[in-house]
Amino acid sequence: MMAAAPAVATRPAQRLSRVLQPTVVVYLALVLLLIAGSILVGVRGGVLLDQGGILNILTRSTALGLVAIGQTMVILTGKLDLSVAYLIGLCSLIGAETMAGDPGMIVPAVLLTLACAAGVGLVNGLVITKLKVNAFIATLGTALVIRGYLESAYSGPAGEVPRAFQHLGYARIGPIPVSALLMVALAALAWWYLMRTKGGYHVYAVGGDEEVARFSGIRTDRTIIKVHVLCAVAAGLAGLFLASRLGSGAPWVGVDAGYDLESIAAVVLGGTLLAGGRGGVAGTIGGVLILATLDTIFDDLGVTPFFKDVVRGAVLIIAVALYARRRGVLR
Amino acid sequence: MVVTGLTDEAPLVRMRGIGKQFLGNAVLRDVDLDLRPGEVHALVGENGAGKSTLMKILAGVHRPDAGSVELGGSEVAFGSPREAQAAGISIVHQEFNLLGDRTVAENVYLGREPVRRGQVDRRRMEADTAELLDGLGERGISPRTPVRRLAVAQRQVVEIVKALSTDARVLAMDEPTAALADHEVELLYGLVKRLRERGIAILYVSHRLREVFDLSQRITVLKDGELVTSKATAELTPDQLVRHMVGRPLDALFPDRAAEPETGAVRLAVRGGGNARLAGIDLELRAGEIVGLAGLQGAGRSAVARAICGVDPFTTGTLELDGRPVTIGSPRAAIRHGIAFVTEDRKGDGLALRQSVRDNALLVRRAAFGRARGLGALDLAALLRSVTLVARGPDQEVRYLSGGNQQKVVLAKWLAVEPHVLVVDEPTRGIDVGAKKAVYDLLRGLARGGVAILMISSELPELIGMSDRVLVMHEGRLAGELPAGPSEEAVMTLATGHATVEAA
Amino acid sequence: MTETLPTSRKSRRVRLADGTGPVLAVLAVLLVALAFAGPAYSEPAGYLALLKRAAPLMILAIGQYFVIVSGGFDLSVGSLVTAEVVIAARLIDGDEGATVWVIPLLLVTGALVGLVNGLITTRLLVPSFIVTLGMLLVLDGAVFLWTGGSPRGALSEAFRVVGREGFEVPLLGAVPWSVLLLAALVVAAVLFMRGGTGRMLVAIGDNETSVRLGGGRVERLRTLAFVLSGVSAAIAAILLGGFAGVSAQVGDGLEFRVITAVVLGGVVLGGGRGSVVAAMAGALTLEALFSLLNLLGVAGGLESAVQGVIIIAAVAYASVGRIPFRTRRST
Amino acid sequence: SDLPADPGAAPSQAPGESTGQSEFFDQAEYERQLALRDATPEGPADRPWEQALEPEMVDTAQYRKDGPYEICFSNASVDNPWRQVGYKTMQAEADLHDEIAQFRVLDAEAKDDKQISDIASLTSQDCDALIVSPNTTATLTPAVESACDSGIPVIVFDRGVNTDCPVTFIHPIGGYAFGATAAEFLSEQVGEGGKVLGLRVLPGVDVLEHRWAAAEREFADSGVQVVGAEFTENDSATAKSIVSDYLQREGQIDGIWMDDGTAAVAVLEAFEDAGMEPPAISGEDQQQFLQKWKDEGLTALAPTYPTYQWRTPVIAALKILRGEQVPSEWILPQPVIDDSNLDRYLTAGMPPLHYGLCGCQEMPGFPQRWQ
Ligand SMILES: Nc1ncnc2c1ncn2[C@@H]1O[C@H](COP(=O)(O)OP(=O)(O)OP(=O)(O)O)[C@@H](O)[C@H]1O
Ligand SMILES: Nc1ncnc2c1ncn2[C@@H]1O[C@H](COP(=O)(O)OP(=O)(O)OP(=O)(O)O)[C@@H](O)[C@H]1O
Ligand SMILES: [Mg+2]
Ligand SMILES: [Mg+2]
Repeated sequence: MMAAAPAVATRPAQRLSRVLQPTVVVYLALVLLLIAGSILVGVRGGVLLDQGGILNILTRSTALGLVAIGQTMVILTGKLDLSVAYLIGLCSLIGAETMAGDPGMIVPAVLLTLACAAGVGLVNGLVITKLKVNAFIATLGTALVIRGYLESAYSGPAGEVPRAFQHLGYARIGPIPVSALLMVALAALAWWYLMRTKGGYHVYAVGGDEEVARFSGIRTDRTIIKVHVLCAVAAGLAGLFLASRLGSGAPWVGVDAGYDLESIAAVVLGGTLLAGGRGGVAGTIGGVLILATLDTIFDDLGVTPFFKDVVRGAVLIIAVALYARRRGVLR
Repeated sequence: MVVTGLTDEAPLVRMRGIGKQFLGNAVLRDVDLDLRPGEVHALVGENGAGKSTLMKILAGVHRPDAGSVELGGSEVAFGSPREAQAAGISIVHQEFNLLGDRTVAENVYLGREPVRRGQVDRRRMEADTAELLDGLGERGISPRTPVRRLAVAQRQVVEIVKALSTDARVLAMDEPTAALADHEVELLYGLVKRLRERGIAILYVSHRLREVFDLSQRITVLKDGELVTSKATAELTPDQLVRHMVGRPLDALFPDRAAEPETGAVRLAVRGGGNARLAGIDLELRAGEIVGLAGLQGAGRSAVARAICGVDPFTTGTLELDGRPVTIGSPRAAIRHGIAFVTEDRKGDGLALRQSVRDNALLVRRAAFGRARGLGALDLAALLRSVTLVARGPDQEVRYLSGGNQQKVVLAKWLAVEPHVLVVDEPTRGIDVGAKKAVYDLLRGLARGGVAILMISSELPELIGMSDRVLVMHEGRLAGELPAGPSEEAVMTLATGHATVEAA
Repeated sequence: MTETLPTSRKSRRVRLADGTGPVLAVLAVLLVALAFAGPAYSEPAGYLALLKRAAPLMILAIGQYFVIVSGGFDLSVGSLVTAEVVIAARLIDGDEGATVWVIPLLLVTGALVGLVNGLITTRLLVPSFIVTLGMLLVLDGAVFLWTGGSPRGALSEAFRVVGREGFEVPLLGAVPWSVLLLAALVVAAVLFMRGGTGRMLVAIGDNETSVRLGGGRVERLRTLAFVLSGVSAAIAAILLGGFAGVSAQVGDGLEFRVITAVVLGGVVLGGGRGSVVAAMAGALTLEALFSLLNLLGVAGGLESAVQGVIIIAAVAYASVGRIPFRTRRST
Repeated sequence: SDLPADPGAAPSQAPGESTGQSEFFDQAEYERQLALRDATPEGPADRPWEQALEPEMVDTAQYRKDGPYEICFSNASVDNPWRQVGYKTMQAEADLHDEIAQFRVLDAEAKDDKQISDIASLTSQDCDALIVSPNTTATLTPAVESACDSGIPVIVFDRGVNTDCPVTFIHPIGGYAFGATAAEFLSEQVGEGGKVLGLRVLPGVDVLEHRWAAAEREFADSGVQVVGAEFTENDSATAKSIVSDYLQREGQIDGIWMDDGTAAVAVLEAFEDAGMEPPAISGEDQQQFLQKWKDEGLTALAPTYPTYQWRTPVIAALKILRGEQVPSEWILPQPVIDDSNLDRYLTAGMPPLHYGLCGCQEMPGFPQRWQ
């Protein structure tokens, strides 16, 4: 019955656009970068993709990847979350302090951390939907509040993570860290949620046009709250991962790494539209890998951090300009 | 969910004493309305009369400040469109409510995606959409196409399919034909009849009186938010209806044509114009005449307008203004050459909705001419009066105006630059008879003052009534030219490509 | 709803006040609170000092307002301020004579950075959030790449006059030059926004297409907004460098602070609504708040928490409370 | 797993550290540092970066190796002028030694997590010695431990780690000494009941926390009134505003205690702009502060946290690779700049944020390389 032959005319165009999906472009760019990087590093007598290099790229991608998965969902609804950086620090502390070195407390600590993170996400979502505060301001406000708490309650790393939990951060299979696998698994889950479930459809709908979504009977507020909670939980996971790497909680671990803006950059680099409604997790992971690969290449080349910043900024702008070009052409 | 047995005595929807205020202004006062199963109930009135508002109250978008809504005998109070939908009330909004980046099927089932084993059942969704589209006779739309790629008319079809897909008992349509060409309107007629036979109650808002008489069994007239009358269609004549709506009898709808249009100097001439959407466009517009541009939806009428006005310029051929060849590569260039362009999508292209009437009316002047405006002083009040705008004042934000009044603001901003050539694309879309007449008079007045006008309209009677000549398009080319007052058949023959007549 | 008619005096006033009300109320409360909290605020000198301190942020707010109201973001102003100060110090290097050409050069640099932001945003169709985020990274990296990691050189006395010194006025006492400059810029900004170009910027933020079809040079106007923002950053840098001398941290966090200020003034992110006076009032409010918290001896941590809560509350009030507020006005 | 071996019974606390929500005060360490100020350093007097206070030498024969060497360095960041000057000095030091074939550096950009991978990555390459300047004490401990386990000599400097597995830990006397010296000077200058304002950079950095902890104690002991302690985030404008506010609130401030001299000049200007005499002030060995001090004859003192300590790790690495003994805890002297030796540390023409105690004055390329 699904007959409807008329689709024929549009098929080639669809196929073309599927081939040129930003996701595909991102991974193509990643491959090119790896090749170019290997050559550059090779010229200087190193090897980019040896065991250590792969390990490096993947380890570096993990924390940012976790946050960026959450950020993707938020951005898909046309919002953004600037509170993740402070939240990561907060969550690493909650986790590490609850565990306090006791392996028996791992599960309660993880649950508690994620619950707290979800709470923060809930506040973000409620402020945005019920108080009608622009997401930029709402999450910036939350970030300031968390920062205030961290500043007054902590003056350095605190808590202690038991060894058993540290395996999360260090265990690996060959050159592949287990945590990176977990991150990819989470990305897959997020991908399934966004592409296959009703909730995911509504995320795209809200991002496409909130008004239209509401008129169509979607509970837009709920969707927005949900993505903020999911994003905060993803940040919570990143916090826990970092705690397992660091052995304790660290208040500024998220801020120092600039995970707020960097996660947004990764998402956009991955081809997700900042305005929402288009894009996805697969691209984001590509974006994260590109950033991590760039870092690794620069480290191998011994480039100064200032130069890295310049390149990162340029890559971000150029990539997004290319997407915009492509979109213009296809239209 | 069958209602065939119900008689006239049992309305499915009973709205009583509905009142609604926006920002302290009463837009509805004590309005009653009954909807019976299997009945098309037309709701008419001038722009801003409150039709859309009443419909939105029924559909749960707004809550009434006063009065009650009963559905099937029990009182309901919908807090959201979702609740209304669940109760079987579905709405086709006046403005589009589609997501450009999602497919047709995803749009149709938006918010109600069928789920199978925790996942959205995409296949079923697409199959059902295809079936619904088939039922409408729309074979040109694939359920998997992103809506962004559809033309306006196709989007309207998707809107209707979306409303139908809910198995609604009550269907409210707010100007569903505003963007449709006549042959598509025919399809819609058939569709509405079939829905009626299924026992669905239909509330139908339209400014096209012909449709109202063709389709409805009952007509309710609103004026300034109050109920004027509610009568069986059979008891009303078009003249009476217009009198109810406007409050006075309306004499001849279309103003007299120009006495001798051929005598005007050629203002604008296109020779061999073409671009991605068009080929071999040859046309001349003379000072003082109104040239109609007819064609089916998608024939390229808007494309011609956009090309002349520099939005999607011609890539081949020449364009002459007052006998001098010019290149027009941007809207700015067009405007500075005295060409004005009233676009068909007023919300998307025409208005800065959150700005005041004043800022919108002055927009083109400021945008195209800046400081060194080679224009005379402007009497804003007179300008707004000339388009018979109804607003609280020049500081009112345009988004709070009714659709028709918004259209008048669009006209006003173009008139403010005193154009020599005026291209109007669907200038009366969504505006009431009274306002339409005002627009007609306005256009004719401009023509008399020496402006050359190219008018596009999907309402054939209007196009025929207004034009001094009619050009007809078919698939991106001019299929022929007809003199003043052609028959609808003549136009349609050319438009459907059944004949080509050499241009005179 | 029936009169068609014209420009009454009353309605003109309404337009000027649109969105300005709430922030002015908050500002008034803060100023009164300041008078109670600190003896210095019982005389004009105290308020002049406040204005002097607020001047850079208020000037940045003017620039940021142009960008925001036309539908963009400028995240690069913070790093631009830092870059300008560092550039000034290196170029002047203590040489009084150099001041004369360095100041115009700084203004040109600011304009150039804005021009690049604007051109990439409008010609390459990259969202301004991303462009300016990239620019932030590039500037951060490039300027220190140039100076070798930390500021070099020194500012001249002449350079520092505007940011630091004042002139005597009979009743008021010493009026800082920066306050005079601020006043001039305020007048200029208000006049600009009343003119055609200003109204066009707002209209672009509301509906870009309508302006383009109306013959407006959208790209140029939006670029102009970025240029003005860049220039405002240059002026702010001159004031800040003058106020406190060379530092590698002058601009840190200014981008978020100024966006907060503008939004606090009721300007809607995404464009199309808000007044420039309100944006500046937002900046002044923020500075008054900091001063008050400081006077009350609120500790560092609490300070940012309070700031977070207040911006959320203010924006929530403005958006949830907007409708009743408007109603009162319009009846 | 790359998880470092369980430290097990190994001493989990390096001196001066405390875990938990730190009250950053450790009485024993405090006393030790105060005493160290008066100890006589061993080593060449004109090369304080090679001197050591109360060294306990360890044998390094096990690391002995023939050159040329590849020395690796995991840097926390170069995001402030102090680290910039230090890093330049370190590179200059590395250039001095021909036996260093390669000096490989990874910069963690202030990210703990990145530094952990950096250390792991350097460990897995063929470095002959690894120098680490940790971003955060507690969090980098495991990474440093695992580097030690790999068998290469590890040298830690500046901030410490909570393990004594590195061959040597290089640092100046420490924060307590710094803070206390400044506070003693100010107490003396302002007298009992005098008003002192503390200007700190940011919370949570242990070295900085120690400075303030010692100062607070000293002020309390000598009856000085601390009117406030504020964080400036190293921003001169913030610092200047804060001081102006305090001047308004307090009317008068007799002394300024700073744990970082970056904003010292701006702070003094706040007094000038308010038409007041400059207060007694403690800053740091930063060029612009020293310059102003000299030009205006301030009542000032600059306890230092010398950047010359960046030279020492390279020297230590070479000693270790040559099998020479090094102190297990290499405590460098921490000179104090006062009116008497001000001229020695002030070199005209250096950038405003240059640090006088870079120990670089005699190195090749001075001063251009540091300008
Ligand atoms: N959300 C709103 N806020 C304020 N005023 C509104 C709003 N919606 C509608 N109005 C006002 O209510 C009145 C009725 O508008 P409505 O859209 O119902 O008119 P309409 O009869 O559908 O007109 P049209 O034929 O032009 O579509 C108009 O004056 C309009 O300005
Ligand atoms: N093949 C196409 N390429 C580019 N744009 C298209 C194409 N088809 C439709 N459009 C766009 O879709 C919109 C509506 O299309 P539509 O078919 O109504 O335009 P038209 O044929 O020019 O006008 P009309 O229907 O008034 O004759 C137009 O804005 C047009 O730009
Ligand atoms: Mg309507
Ligand atoms: Mg059209």
